[in-house]
Amino acid sequence: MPERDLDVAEMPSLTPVSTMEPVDLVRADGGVPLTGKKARQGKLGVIGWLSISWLALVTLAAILAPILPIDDPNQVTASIARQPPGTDGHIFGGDGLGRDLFSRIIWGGRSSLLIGTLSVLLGLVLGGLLGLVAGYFRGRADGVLTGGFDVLLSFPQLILALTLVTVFASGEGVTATRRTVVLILALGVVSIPVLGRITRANTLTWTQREFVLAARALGAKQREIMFREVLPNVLPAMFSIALLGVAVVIVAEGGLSLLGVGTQLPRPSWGNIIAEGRSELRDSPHIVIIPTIIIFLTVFALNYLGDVVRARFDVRESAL
Amino acid sequence: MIRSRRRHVVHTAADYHQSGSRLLEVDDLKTHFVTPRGRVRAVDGVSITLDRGRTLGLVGESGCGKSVLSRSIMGLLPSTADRTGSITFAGERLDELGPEALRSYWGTQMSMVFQDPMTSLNPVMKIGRQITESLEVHTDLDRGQARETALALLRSVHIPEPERRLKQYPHELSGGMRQRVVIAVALACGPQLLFADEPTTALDVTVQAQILDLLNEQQRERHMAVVLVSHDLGVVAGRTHDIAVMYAGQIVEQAPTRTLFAEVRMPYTEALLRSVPRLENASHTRLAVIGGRPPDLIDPPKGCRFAARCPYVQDRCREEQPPLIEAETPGHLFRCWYPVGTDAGKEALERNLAAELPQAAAAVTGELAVEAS
Amino acid sequence: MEGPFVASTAMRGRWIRGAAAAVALALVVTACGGGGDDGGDSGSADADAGEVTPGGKVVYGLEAETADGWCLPEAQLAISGIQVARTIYDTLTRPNADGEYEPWLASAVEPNEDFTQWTITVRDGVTFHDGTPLDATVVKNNLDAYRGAYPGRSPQLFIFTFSNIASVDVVDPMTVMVTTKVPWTAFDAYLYGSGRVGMMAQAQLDDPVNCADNLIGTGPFVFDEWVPNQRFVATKNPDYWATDAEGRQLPYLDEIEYRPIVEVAQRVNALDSGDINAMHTSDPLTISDLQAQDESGEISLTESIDFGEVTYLMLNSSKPPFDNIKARQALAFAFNFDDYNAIRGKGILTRATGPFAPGNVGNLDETDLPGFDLEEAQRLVEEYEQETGQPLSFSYTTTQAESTVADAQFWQQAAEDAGMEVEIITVDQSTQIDAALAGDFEAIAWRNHPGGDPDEQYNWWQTGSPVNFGRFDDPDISRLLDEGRSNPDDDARVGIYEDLNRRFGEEVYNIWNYYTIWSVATAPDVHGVLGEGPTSADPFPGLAVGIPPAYLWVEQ
Amino acid sequence: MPVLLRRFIHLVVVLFCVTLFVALLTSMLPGDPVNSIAGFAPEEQKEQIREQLGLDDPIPVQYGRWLSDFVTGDLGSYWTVTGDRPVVDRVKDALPVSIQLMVYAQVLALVVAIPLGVATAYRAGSRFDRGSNFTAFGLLALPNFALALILAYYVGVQLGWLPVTGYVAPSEDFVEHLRRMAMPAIALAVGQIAVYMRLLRSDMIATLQEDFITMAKSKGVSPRRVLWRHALRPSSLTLLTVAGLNVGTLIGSAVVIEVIFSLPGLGSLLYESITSRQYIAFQSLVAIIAVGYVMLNFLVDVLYAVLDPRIRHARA
Repeated sequence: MPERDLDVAEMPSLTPVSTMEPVDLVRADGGVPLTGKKARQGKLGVIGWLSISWLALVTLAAILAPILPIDDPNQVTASIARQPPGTDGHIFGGDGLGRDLFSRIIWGGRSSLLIGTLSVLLGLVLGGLLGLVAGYFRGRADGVLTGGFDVLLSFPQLILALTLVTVFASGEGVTATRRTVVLILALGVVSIPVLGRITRANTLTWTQREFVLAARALGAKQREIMFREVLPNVLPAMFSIALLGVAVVIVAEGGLSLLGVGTQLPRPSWGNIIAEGRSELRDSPHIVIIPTIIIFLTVFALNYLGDVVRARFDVRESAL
Repeated sequence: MIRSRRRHVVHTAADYHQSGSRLLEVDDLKTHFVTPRGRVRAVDGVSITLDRGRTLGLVGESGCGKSVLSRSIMGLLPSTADRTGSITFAGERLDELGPEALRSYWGTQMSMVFQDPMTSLNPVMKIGRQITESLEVHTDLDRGQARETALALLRSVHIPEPERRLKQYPHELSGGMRQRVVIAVALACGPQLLFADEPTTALDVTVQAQILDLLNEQQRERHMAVVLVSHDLGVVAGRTHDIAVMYAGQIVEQAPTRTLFAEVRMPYTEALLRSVPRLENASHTRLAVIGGRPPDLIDPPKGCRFAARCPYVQDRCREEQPPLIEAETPGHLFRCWYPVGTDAGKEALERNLAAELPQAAAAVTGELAVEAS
Repeated sequence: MEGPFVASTAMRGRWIRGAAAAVALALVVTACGGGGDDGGDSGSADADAGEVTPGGKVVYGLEAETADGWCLPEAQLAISGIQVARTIYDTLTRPNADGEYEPWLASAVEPNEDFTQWTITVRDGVTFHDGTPLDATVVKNNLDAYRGAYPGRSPQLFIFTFSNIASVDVVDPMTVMVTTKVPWTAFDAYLYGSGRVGMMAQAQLDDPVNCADNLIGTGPFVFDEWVPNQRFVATKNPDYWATDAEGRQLPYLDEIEYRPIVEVAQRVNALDSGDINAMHTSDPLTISDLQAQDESGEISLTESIDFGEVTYLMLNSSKPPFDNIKARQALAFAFNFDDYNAIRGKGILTRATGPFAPGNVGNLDETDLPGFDLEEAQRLVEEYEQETGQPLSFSYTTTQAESTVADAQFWQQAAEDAGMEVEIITVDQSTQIDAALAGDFEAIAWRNHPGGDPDEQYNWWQTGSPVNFGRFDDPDISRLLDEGRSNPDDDARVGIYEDLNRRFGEEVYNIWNYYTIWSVATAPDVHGVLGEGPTSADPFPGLAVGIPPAYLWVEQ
Repeated sequence: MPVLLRRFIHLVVVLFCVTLFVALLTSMLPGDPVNSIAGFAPEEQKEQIREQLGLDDPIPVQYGRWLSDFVTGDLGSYWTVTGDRPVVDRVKDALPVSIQLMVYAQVLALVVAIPLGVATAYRAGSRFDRGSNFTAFGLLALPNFALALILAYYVGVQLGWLPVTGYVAPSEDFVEHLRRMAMPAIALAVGQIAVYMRLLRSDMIATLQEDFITMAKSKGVSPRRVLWRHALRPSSLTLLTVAGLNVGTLIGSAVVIEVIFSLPGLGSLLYESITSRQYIAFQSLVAIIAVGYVMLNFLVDVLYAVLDPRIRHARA
C-alpha cells in the first residue's frame, strides 16, 4: 500500500471542527437585515438600489455643484423670497432671504455630508481604537482611557462644540472653510468618547469568548489578537453605530447653526438652512420641511445600506 | 431516585395507551432551505418510526442532515426553512398544527438537548429560573412546588448540592455539569420523546460516558423514546435499539443495532465501521479514511449519492438512485445496488480492484466491521 | 438689522431672532418744544374699548430677561428691564402726547432763566411700598446715586450721562435744587431717562447685597416675586398716589406678571394659545404676521415708530476704507432699500433719512443720504480704487442672531453687486461690544438713538467721546451739538438739529436703514396699551421704551 | 481597594481634568469679560474691576482660586457690579428643571424605543420593521428645535392642548408641571428614539442567534416571553451605555429646547455664561454637570454587573 500522506481535508471529523454542520453554513445565509426576504440573502433588493442611487445622486450633486446649471446659492432676489416650491425656475422655491432653495440645498450637501462623514470617521478611528484597547487590556489602560472619555463626555456636547468653534473659528479673518474644518474637528472630538465607550463595551464581552483565550494560548501577540480576532467581531456594531452617528452629526450641525456657530453663513448647510428657516414655519414651512426630507432620505439610505452590508458579514441565523 | 411527581399536563394519560407503543411516525419528510445559491435539500425524503421507550441512533458525517432532521420533527426551524411530509406523534399530525398548538408539545411532549452546554443556557439567568420556567409555562405549580421539582430534577441528574446550584449562573459550572442542567431542563415536564443532538460531542470522554448513562437511566425510568444524534459510532453502538445511517440528506441504511454491525449491507456504513479505532489494534495503526467529500446538497448527483466515494461503485450506481430495500432480517433496510456481503457486491469490488480504483484499494486494507460492544 | 448697542448682561439669549433687544441706550428722551410732527401711525385707537373695568391680571411676554436685576443707578436696562422698572418705580418727569416733559412724581420741575439751576418740587403725600415717605432727601440721594456721588453705589453709565450736574442740594423737606455746570435745556428729559431714572426707596438704595432684586418704589405695582428666566410678578399698589384723567384710582389691574420668552415665534405662539395676554416685539417679519392676526381680530396690535430708534449700518470713519467719503457714498448708493423692505420687512418698513425718528426734533423727510443707484455705486468704487490703488473691501461685523446674519448677507450681496468685497464676521454679543468700544470694525450693524430730543445724542456724536464708536471727527456736527445743548430757544434748536441731520446725509458717516417699529400685541380683551399722558388723557405715542402699565385693563 | 473608593478617585480625577480643560478653553475665548460687565465704564474703573476680580492673575492662579472655593461647596458668583449674585442661587433653580427634563426625555425615548427595538429585531426584515425604521429616521432627521416649534404651533396654538411656554414646579401644581414639560420632553426625546431603537435592534438580532434562544424555544416558551425574558437582558448593554452617555448630550442639546420653551434649566445658564464671558459661573456649571455625569455612569457600570453576571464575576 503506497504510503499516502494524509490530506487533512479528508480526515473524518471525529471531534467536531466546528459545531455547525456544512448545511448550517450554507443555510446561514446572512443575519437579519432591514430588508425583506430577498435582502435576507444579503441582496440589495429594490430599496437597496434606491438607497444607492439616492446617495450617489446627493454626493454627485454636492461634488459637481460648481458646474451644475443652478443659481448662485447666495444670490439674493427679492421677487422669490419665501416663494413656495414650484415657482417658475425654482423647484424648491425661495428661502427667507430670497435665494434659490434648490441650489442652497445642493451646495448645503457639500458642508453637511463632509462634516457628517469626516467627524464620525474621526470618532470611529480614534474612538474605536481607544475603546478597543480599553476593553481588551482593561486594568490601568482601561481606567485612563475611560477617564479620558468621561472628561469629554461630561462636557455637554453642544456647549463643547460651541466653545471650540468660538475659540478657534470665529471673529476676524475666519474663512468659511476654516470654520467647517474646526466644526469637523469639534464634532469629531465630541463623537470620540461615544464611539469609544461603545467599542469598549463590545470588546469587553468579546474578550471573554473562548476563541480569544484560544488565540492567546496559541501564543499570538496581543496586538494580533486584538486586530485579527476581536476587531472583526466588534466592527459590525461600531459600523452601524457610526452610520447612526452620521445622522446625529448632520442634525447637530443644525443645532450649532441655531447658536450661531454652525457652518459660516452665507455658505449653506442643511443644518443652517433649517435654522434660518425656523421662524418662517408658519407661512412658508417648505424652507424647513424640504431640507429635513433630504436629510431623512440620506441618513435612511446610509443606515439601510449599512444593514445590508452587515447582513453579508453576519453569518448566523436568528434562532427564534 | 424518586420519580418526578406526575405533573398536571395538558394531555391526559389516556392519550398514551390508546396509540399503543407506536409514538412517532415520519413519512417522506423533506426540509429544504431557501438560500442565495438555491434550495439546500438538507433532509431529502426521510421516513422513520419510533416506539415508546426505544432509542433510535441517527449517525452520519457532519452535514448529512441528522441535526436538521431532529429539529424538523420538532418544528424548531428558522423561517427560511420549507418543510414537507407528514409527522405523526402519538396519533396527532404535528405538521398540520399551528405555532401555538405545536408550542404546547414543546417541553411537555418532546424536548431537545443541545450539543454545546456552554451556549445552551442563558448566561444571565440563574440555573433555578431556567428549570422552573418550563414548569411555570406548562403547569400550574406554584413557586414552592416548582422549586421542589427543580431540586428533584437536579438530584435525578446527579448534580451535587442542588440547593446552591439553583442560585448559580451557568458560567460558574463545568461543561459536564452544565450538560446535566440542560438535561434537567429538557426533562422538566416529563416529555415522551427526547432528541439528544450530539449531547456529548462538546464534552471530554470521561464525562461523555456519564452523560450517556444518565440519558439511558432517565429513558428507562420515564419510559421515554430517545433519538440520539451523533457522528460517533462508538457512542451509538452500545446505547441504541435501532440505528439509521444518514448520508447527504437521506437514510442509506437502517437496522436494529446488532444487525447493522453484524450484517452491514451499505458500503458507506461499512466504511464508517472500519474508520472507528479499536482497542485491540496496535497503537500506531493507521486509521481507515473515507476519501472524498459529501456531495453538494443544492443539486445532489443523479444516481447513488455515495457513488463518488464508494469502493463498489458501478455504472448503474452513477445512473440510478437505489431505493431503500429490505434485507433478510426484518427492519433492516439499505440503499445499494451492489450491497456488501453479497456476490454482486464482491464482483463489483474485484472489478474495481482490477481497475485500480483508488477508493477500492483503501477499503480492502482496513479490518472488517467492529464487534457490537 | 439691529446691532444692539446694549449693556450685554441685560440681554439674554440674544442669539435668537428678534431677541436682539437693543438696550436702546437712549439715555434720555427730551422734549423741546413743538415742531415734532406727529408722523407715523400711532397704532389702533383704543377709544371704542368701552368703559374701563378694573381688576384682573395681565401676563406680559418680554423679549429678554434682565439677569442683573434692577438696582437702577447701576443697572443698564434694555426695553424688557425698562418695562418692569416702569411697573415698580415712578420717574420725576414723564413725556406727554407731544413728547414734552411734564412733572410726574415731582409736582414741579422749573429751570432758571439760563437753565443752569433746576428746582424740583417733590409731590407730597407719596409713600414708598415699604411705607417710607417720599421727600427731598430721598430724591437727592437717588440723583446723587445716579451721578456717582452716593457712597455705596457705583454707576458706570449714568455717571457719564449726568456728568453735567455740578451739585444737588435739599432746599427744604420737599424741594431739591440741581445746579448744572453748563446750561442744560433738556435736563427735565434726563430725569425721565427713557423710564430708567426711577426713584428707589432709601432701603434699596443702601442695600449692598440685594439692591438688584429687592425692588421698592412708589410705582403702581408692588414687587411680589422674581424667579430669573421664569417670571416677575407684581401686585396692585392699593394706595398708589396717581389717578387717571377721570379721577379713577390707578392701577386698574390687580396683578401683572412679566415672562421672558426669548424666541419671538414662541412669544407669538404663547399669545395665540392664551399662555400670555400681552407681548412686545420689534421684529419686522413678526409684526407683519401680527398685523394679519390684528385684521382677523384674533389679537389687537398697537405699533409705532414715533420717538423710536433707527436701525442703521455704522461705518468706522477713522480707518480705511471708510475714512474716504467715496467709499461711504458708494456703499450707500449700493443699498437697495425697496428690496430690503420686501425681503426683510415684508414691506412694512419706513426708510430712515436721518437719525431722528418721526416725532423727534430734527426729523426730516428729505436729506442728502444717497438712495439706491447701482451705476453710481460702481463708478465710485472704481474712483476709490484708482485713487487709493486698493480694492474697496471691508468687513461687516454682526452678532450671531439669525436675523442679523440675514441682514449681513443682504448687505454683502448689495456691496458685491457694486464691485466691493465683503467679509462677514459673526461674533457673539460680548465680542461685538468690544469691537464697537475698541473700534476694530469697519462696518457694524447697529440700532440706537430713540427719544424725542436730539441733545440726548450729544454723547454718541461728539468728537472724542468714548462712545462715538463711528469715530467721525466732524467740526460742524460738534459745533451744532454744543449749540443745540445750551440754546434755550426751541425754534432755533429745531433748525440746529435739522442742519445736523443734513450734515449726516452729506457725510454718510452712517447709512440709515429704517425707523425701528415697536409693537405691543395683546389679547382682544386687553386695553389701555398706550395709557394716558401725565396731565391729560392723550397718551405719549412712542413704544420704544415700553408702556405705562398702570393704565392696562382687562374686560371683566 | 473597594470599588466605591476607586470610583471616588475616578470622579475626582475626571472632575479635575474637566475643570482644568474648561479653564484653558475659556482663557482662549475672544472678548474681555470686563467689557461684558462694565463695557462703558471709564478705563480706570475697568482696571479697578479687573483688579477686584483678579482677572489679570495667570490662569493657574485663577483656576486654583475657583477650585478651592468649589471644593468647599462655594460655586463662586457671577462677575457683576451690582451687588453679589452667587451662582448657587441660579443653579438651585435651574438644576431641578434640567434633571426633570432629562429624565422625562430619557424615559419617553426608552419607553418607545425598547418595545420597538425588540419588535423590529424579532420581525426583522418584515414590513413592520421597515416601517418603524423609516419613521424613526424621519424623526431623527428633524432637528429638535424645528420639531419644538412645529409642536408649539400645531399642538399648542392650533389644538390648544398644551401650554406653549413657561415652567411650573412639580411641587406647585404637578399636572400643570407635566403639561408644560410634555412638549419639551417630546422634542428632546424624539431624536433619541431612532438611536436607541437601532442599537437595541442590532444587539437583539445578535442575541437571537444564540443557542440558548433555541433552547428556550424548545422548552415551549412563547416567543414574547423568549424576547423579553431571555433575549432583552443580555442585549441591553450597548443601549445602556449610550443612554448613560446621553446625559451630556441631553443637557447640551437642551439649551435649544430650554430657550424655545422658556424653561430655566442648566442648558440656558451654561449658554448665557459662555456668551457673556462669566467664566467662574461657566466653570462651576460644567463641574456640576460633570459630577452628575460621572455619578450616573457609575450607576451604569453597576447596572452592567446586575445585567450581566459574567462581568460582575470577572471584576470581583
